[in-house]
Amino acid sequence: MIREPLIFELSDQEKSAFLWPPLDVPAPKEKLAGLPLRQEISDFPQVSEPEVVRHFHRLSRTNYSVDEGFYPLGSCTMKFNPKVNEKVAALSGFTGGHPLLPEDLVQGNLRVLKWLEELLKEITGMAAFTLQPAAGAHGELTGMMLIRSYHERQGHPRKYVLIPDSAHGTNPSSAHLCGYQVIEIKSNEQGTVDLAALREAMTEEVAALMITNPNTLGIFESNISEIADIVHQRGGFLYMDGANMNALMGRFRPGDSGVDVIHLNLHKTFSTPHGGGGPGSGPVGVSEKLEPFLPVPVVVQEGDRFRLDYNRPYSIGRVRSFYGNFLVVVKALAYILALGSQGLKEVSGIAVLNANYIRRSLEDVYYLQYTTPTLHECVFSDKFQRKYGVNNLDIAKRLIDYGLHPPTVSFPLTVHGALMIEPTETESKRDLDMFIQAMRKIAQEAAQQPELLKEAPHTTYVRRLDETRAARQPVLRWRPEGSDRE
Amino acid sequence: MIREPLIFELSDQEKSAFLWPPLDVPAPKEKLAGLPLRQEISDFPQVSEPEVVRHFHRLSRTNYSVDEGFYPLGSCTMKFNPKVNEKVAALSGFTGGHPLLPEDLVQGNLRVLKWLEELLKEITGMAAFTLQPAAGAHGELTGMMLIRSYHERQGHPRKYVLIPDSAHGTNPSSAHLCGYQVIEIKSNEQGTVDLAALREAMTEEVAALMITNPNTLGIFESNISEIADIVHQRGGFLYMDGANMNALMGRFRPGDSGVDVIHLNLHKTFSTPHGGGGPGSGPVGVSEKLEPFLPVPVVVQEGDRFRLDYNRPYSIGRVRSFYGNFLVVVKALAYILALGSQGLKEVSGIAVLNANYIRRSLEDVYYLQYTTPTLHECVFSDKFQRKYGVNNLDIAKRLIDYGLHPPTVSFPLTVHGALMIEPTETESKRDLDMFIQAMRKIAQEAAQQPELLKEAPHTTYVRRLDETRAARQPVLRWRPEGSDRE
Amino acid sequence: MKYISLSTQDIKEMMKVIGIDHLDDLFTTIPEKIRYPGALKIPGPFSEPELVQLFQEMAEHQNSYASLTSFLGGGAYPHFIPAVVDYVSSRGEFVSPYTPYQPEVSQGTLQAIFEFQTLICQLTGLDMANASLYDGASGAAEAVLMASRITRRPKVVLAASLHPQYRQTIRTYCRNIGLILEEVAFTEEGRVDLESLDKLVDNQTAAVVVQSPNYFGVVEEWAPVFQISRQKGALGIAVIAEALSLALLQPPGEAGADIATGEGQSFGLPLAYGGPYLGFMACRQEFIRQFPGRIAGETIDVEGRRGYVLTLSTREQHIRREKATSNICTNQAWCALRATIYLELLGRRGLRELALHNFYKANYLREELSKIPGLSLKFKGPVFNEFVLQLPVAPSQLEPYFREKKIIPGVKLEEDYPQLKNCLLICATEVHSKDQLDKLVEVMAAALDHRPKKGGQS
Amino acid sequence: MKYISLSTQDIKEMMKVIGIDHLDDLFTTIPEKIRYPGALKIPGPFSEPELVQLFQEMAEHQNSYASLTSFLGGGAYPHFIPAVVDYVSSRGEFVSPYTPYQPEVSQGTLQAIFEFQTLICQLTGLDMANASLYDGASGAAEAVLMASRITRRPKVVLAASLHPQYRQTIRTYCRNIGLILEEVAFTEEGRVDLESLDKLVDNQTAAVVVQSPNYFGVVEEWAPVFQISRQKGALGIAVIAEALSLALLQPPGEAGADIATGEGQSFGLPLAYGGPYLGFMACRQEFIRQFPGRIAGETIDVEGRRGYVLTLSTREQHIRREKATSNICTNQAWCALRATIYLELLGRRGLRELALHNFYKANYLREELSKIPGLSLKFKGPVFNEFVLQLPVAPSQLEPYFREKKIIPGVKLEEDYPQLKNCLLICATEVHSKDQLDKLVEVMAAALDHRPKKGGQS
Ligand SMILES: Cc1ncc(COP(=O)(O)O)c(C=O)c1O
Ligand SMILES: Cc1ncc(COP(=O)(O)O)c(C=O)c1O
Repeated sequence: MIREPLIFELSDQEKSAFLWPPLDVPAPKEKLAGLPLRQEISDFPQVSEPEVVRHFHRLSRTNYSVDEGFYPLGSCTMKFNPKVNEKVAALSGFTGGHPLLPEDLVQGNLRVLKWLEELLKEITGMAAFTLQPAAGAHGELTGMMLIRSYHERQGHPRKYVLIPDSAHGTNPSSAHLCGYQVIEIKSNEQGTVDLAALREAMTEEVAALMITNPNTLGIFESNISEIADIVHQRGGFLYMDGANMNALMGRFRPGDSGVDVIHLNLHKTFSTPHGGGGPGSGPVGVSEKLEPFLPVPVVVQEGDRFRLDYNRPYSIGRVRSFYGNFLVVVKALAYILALGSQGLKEVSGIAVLNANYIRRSLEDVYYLQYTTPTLHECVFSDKFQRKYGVNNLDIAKRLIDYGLHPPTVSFPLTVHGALMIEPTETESKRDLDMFIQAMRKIAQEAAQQPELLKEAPHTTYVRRLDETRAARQPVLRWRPEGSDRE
Repeated sequence: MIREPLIFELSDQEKSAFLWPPLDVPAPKEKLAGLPLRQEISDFPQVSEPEVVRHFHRLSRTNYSVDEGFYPLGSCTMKFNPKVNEKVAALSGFTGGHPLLPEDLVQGNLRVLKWLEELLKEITGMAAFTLQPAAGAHGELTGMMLIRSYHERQGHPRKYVLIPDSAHGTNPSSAHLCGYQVIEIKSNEQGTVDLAALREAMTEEVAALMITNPNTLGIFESNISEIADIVHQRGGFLYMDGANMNALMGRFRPGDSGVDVIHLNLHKTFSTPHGGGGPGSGPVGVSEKLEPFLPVPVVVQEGDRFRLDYNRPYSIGRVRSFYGNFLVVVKALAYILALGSQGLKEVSGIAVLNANYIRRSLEDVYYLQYTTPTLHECVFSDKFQRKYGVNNLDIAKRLIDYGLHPPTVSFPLTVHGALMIEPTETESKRDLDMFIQAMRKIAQEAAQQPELLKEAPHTTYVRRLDETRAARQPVLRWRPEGSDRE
Repeated sequence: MKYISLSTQDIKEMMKVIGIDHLDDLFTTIPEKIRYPGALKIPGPFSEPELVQLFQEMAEHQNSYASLTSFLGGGAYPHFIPAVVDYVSSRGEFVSPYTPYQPEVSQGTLQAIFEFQTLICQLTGLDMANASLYDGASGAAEAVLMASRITRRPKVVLAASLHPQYRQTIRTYCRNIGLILEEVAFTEEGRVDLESLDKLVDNQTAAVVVQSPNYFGVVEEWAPVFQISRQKGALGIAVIAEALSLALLQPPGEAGADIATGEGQSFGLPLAYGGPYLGFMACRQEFIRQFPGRIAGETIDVEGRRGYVLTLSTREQHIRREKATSNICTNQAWCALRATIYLELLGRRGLRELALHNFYKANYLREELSKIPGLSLKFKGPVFNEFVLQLPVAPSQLEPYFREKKIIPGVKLEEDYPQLKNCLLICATEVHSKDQLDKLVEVMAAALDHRPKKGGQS
Repeated sequence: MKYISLSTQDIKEMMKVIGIDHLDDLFTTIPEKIRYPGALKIPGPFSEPELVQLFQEMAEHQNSYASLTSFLGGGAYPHFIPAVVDYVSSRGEFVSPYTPYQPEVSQGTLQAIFEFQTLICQLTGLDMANASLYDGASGAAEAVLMASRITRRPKVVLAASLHPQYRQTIRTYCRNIGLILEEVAFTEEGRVDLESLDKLVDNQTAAVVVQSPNYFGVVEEWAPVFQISRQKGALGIAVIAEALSLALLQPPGEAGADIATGEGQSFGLPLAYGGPYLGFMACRQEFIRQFPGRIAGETIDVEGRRGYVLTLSTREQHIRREKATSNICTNQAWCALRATIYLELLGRRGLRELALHNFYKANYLREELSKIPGLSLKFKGPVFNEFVLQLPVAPSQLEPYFREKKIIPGVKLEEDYPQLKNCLLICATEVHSKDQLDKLVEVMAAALDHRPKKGGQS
């Protein structure tokens, strides 16, 4: 395979990939006089169009993607991204509109926003939604701000937020960013929230409990109603991380069970593509109590007209510019409408079926720390394999040699050496079986040829990379050879 | 790498990848009564949308392409395809128009057609063009038909067409399809048309001489004017295969040197993509004498209006439906306008420079049968390597292991074991050098480890394929297992 | 120049390697007196923003038709194109390679062709198919040439209801090799007149060429046609201009056709003002050596793994030269890829359903129009998705009125068939909503009412 | 359902393996009383043709604006997007992977991020950059939080000429952690009032946040601003809402900024009614441990080949949890990819030329408008591609007239700045032809003429 250099290494100042039309207005140099100018940017790339296209074409081919195959990254819900969604989001009516256009010219855009809000309300049972957060973590922060604002209005913002130990890292981080101290709640043996521990921790200084449901072990928090009661009794709020909503659509509505705030990840549950790390969209749904605090602007429907409402005295304010990742919203709306009510329920059904099929097919060869029934994902660990000196990362890397993407290995922290597998509903039995076979084969290899795993992957564009070196001697940008730094 | 099955092997009759809206008109079954109906097509595929997308995604990744890299397939002019051309050809105004729309509604389309005709006239010096032929060979056939019609009008279609032995296979085939017998003209030691042989063969029974210029050795037929004279003196026509026009743009106009008919390959010289084997477009340019014979319809400009003229009594008739591969024409027009006069000349200059750079850089390790200066391509042979039991195909396959596409090895027939290399103008020096280095390395390998070449390629999705078996026991379609045939 | 990847420095170094001082030195083999001295009169260079604007203007110039409802068919059919087709087919790996001469790095293209061939066999009910031909018209011509090679007979009988452009193309192709073309008329029903056909076909006849649904949208009975051809030792060539019909109607192979060929535009290709489209062809196994066009075949690699190659190339121009079965080289591979994606996406059920929708839409429209006093159905034969309506006046008289109502009602047939005076060929597919069909009916009625009082308004 | 790849048979087999009879059996951990009993009230399923039509209708509903000429800027800028950007970025390999947690199968994304980081460093003149943030506004807020972490001081000074939405976002982010925000006014020139700034900043100040070109389009002198911050031990945060300006103006790093952050939408992202856009951030090397967001770094693989990984993750939420430098996880990677393609395509010269075109177009328009009697330039400071025009009346009064002429003349400033009565923020970029600029001038003059006689017509 040809090794693709950095674009800077292909650059030659006399090439060019793009031509602008001649300037059609006068351009007297002296006009520039008053400005603090820079020189042309030295070492900025300068290549031809064929070189740019080939550069990215070749780079792209070193990526694994959902379009290529199975991507069971737990918690990330890497489902197939329907292509019609890309098509409708590329309509010039959607891509071309300036965000400050007068409202009468953007009724279609506003309708898209409002419509998705309404559908998310129906799916979750929440009273209101904001679509502004740009990702799940942004939604968490927004949600925590709503809670804090509410408490503040009551006279005291409170001090703590309770978070189970198995939570995604963004939860504690978001709570902290919102000025709260985090109290970790240990999970019980079933892998769920320990009610006793919760009761004990839940004081009037606690602003909220943030739970993920199904949690990061894939387990449904069956005591959700009791949990809500406990939290509510002390005047706290129940925040649900809804990143795993894919397991629940059409089967459980958080808003009906006492959840006060939820964020959803459109780039997980609602199939908008991840783009190698965004853009996402993290809508936040709230109960009536919290609605007055939603960020501005809020889309308001009056008859068949829509407008943006800024006159919201209790609002936490803005959490970003304009109105959210609009084109992501367009895709999610197209997805939901393509499925309809039945389709959404089928999604959760098949997503959970696929996960349980994998769980059942691997539980004899990989250790299952929690035997509680799980929904959309299952979390094994490397416990059986550790005796051969093999860990979850080795297993993950070896999967790559089988042409498959590894599961999540970095969390939940409650499972040492976790292998967190989320197949999603879009996979075929053939692909599931391919994964199962590979995992079983790897379990054998771990016993018989552990070095095969430890040295994996063998077939990729680069082999195992030295992450420690990257962190210890950070090289975070290219510099021309012979330049004085780095 | 995961091996992708045939779609039929993924099929399951209960899956589905596409949904139609409900039918909105009455659908009484009895209406079908009068029709000879079929059953639903048995064994026709039935899969999900994710499966279709992944199927083709995975298949695509087993292809090498110009977007990926160097593709020096001689005679095929595999240059980079500018992306803006795809964009303009995808404008709904161009893709959406039915070919039988009234002329007043398709003025823009007609303008595109007429404009490209005019530009091709300017580039070649011909008097008129038709854009109808769908590919080069179709253009050849059309061109020969024009010649034949002319001769017929003179009372006698004549019997023979002269074609040099180095010609592309389509030339004799097209002449034959047009009812002519082919007389092969041997090349001289310089690799060009032997004037004496030509004089001898050129009788009043010869309808035309078909030459390629620069010919398939990359050599310019310097005696083109003399050749034209010889042919014209006997009342014959000079047909030039213009597939190699990339070498000549802005430097030589065939129409100025006695060429009577020429076809161009828009999918070579004018950068429209090859699509894995078409669609192409093979416009035919003619001298004034032949203009009345052009296929119908002809686009006519009257003031600033355009219309389609069918009233052409001498016309050979239609050579296909409608007006040619219109969207290909759009792309070629965009290409020419993006370059302008200077740009086109630069294209031929750099294309020839690149070819000569390769020629010079390899002539010590690969045998050059003809030492005549060449233009846009150079033809080596495997003569030096044959002593190691290695042939041109082995060299070609070994190049694949270096991440490069092989050159043409199937012709010209005048060079035994030919390696016909055409780099085109869009390649970077880096890519050229990579190719040169690989070729030099392979020359070494041929001497030292010939089996490396004979077993190549080693790194591909499939390795060397058994072409003999494919031809001897033809399997040309899938059939369900256990079916009675094949 | 932005499509060139050499810097001035590169060029200098390379010229040094070659031993020249100037690019022009590379062109000394072009005698000076014929070297082009000046600069071509070609506008540009256009920058990308200018280019986009210019083409947008040209594309919009006719974009008036975007706001019109058209019922044009006649060999090019408006169909919905699923997003997946554009998405997948636009991948550089499919768009930018050459014909798969090096199979080891072209399996994607080759396997797709193999699947395409299989789909075409399944659709036509025949044994083998090729990788594509230019279009339906030239495909029909190739089929005729093939039949003449096989039978070595001099005559070919064409149905008069074969698409006029196909007949013209066959004529152009055949003239030079001395094939004699005859036409067989159609009945009142709009079908091939079997009696005349039986008389026309004799032991000098190489082939009988019949289209179904024919140019008038009427579905032919193929079986009796091919029975006649077979009896006389001629080949039966089935032409299908609306490939979608194959999902509903008896496949030609089953009805006795020896060769089936046609236009695949309906399978995921835009109307695109007539091209690029997709010629397809299938035939019985026994004709394998005379079959034109590229063919992919299955084989194995040195490790025994399944793979695909272009095969049977001894039929082809690059091996056989003037003795080739066809001169075709570049064909319509990418269009065939799109058809493959389209067909595999729709699948067995989706394709069938679509065909039924087309059938019911067109037949609904036909029935509703025929209720309007003064209008009549020209042919009584059953139709698929288009049909011929006879008006009491020349359609061109009503044209201004239709235009005002933003409708293009159909193809006027009189130019090609003088006997079909005042006739319109009207097509309806899944892209037409019932509302649009009803509007055509309404406007048609109004147009007729309108006419006596003073023709269309402008 | 078309996005699900299991057949009924598959489902049966799988249920058997699991040991259940019905899909619902998988959900028994949801207590029955809270299991959702009914069917959600969600319309659909919409077939693809219906979906496309529906969205086309919604997209066109506002498409009236396609025919308008807009001079809106104010944080979102109309720029030409080269075809290569769409083409390359839409490849499934870029669109459909997750964050590159497994670097061995994500080198494409990672190397692109590494190049993006380099480009941002080159543009800003700073040492290190991250892989992206949500947008310019939240990026500015992240920068403020970062400064507060570094300095542990409680106050932040914002320029009043910082984009109002950015100030509001900073406010929202800061409120909960007790940071005190102060604003520094602008001068007659439209620039930060340095004297007031000098007074406001003290040893309790964590950061000074200044945008250039600022919200009024006026190019700030960054150097004296950051001199003040530095003297007081505060960090200097440069905000750039129009990233293109970085190609022409002194890079903030050179002018002494500690952190630069902004909005990269101008680099190949469509206006898209406000998102997705592209937050970027760069800083001095010394702040590496407090830097928020994903970062790609170079390393080697076991064979010593160069490769890229996400690095310095000990700053991040998934390792540090509540002690992370930010909660960001999913960012705007694909938008950063588009910016990378865009910048590499335009290159050094193309980007500079584009910046100059923007500068000259806006300044031409500014000059021409200022010649109209009754109009005046609100600020005398030099501008990049937008500027503030003061009208003799409220712009809303002229709006109907402008609308009739198909023009959206700019952003009304009075809502956000009551002191800027009758002021319009007008933007011109390369997408505006001279004809369009001249037309605005003409219509503006006419609108004013028009007004006394009776306001705009409707
Ligand atoms: C359970 C859970 N919560 C929150 C997040 C954060 O979402 P985002 O990455 O969109 O910020 C994720 C995503 O990884 C998640 O899996
Ligand atoms: C010299 C020459 N002539 C003719 C042709 C035939 O062109 P096409 O493949 O478009 O039919 C080719 C293409 O391979 C060629 O190289």
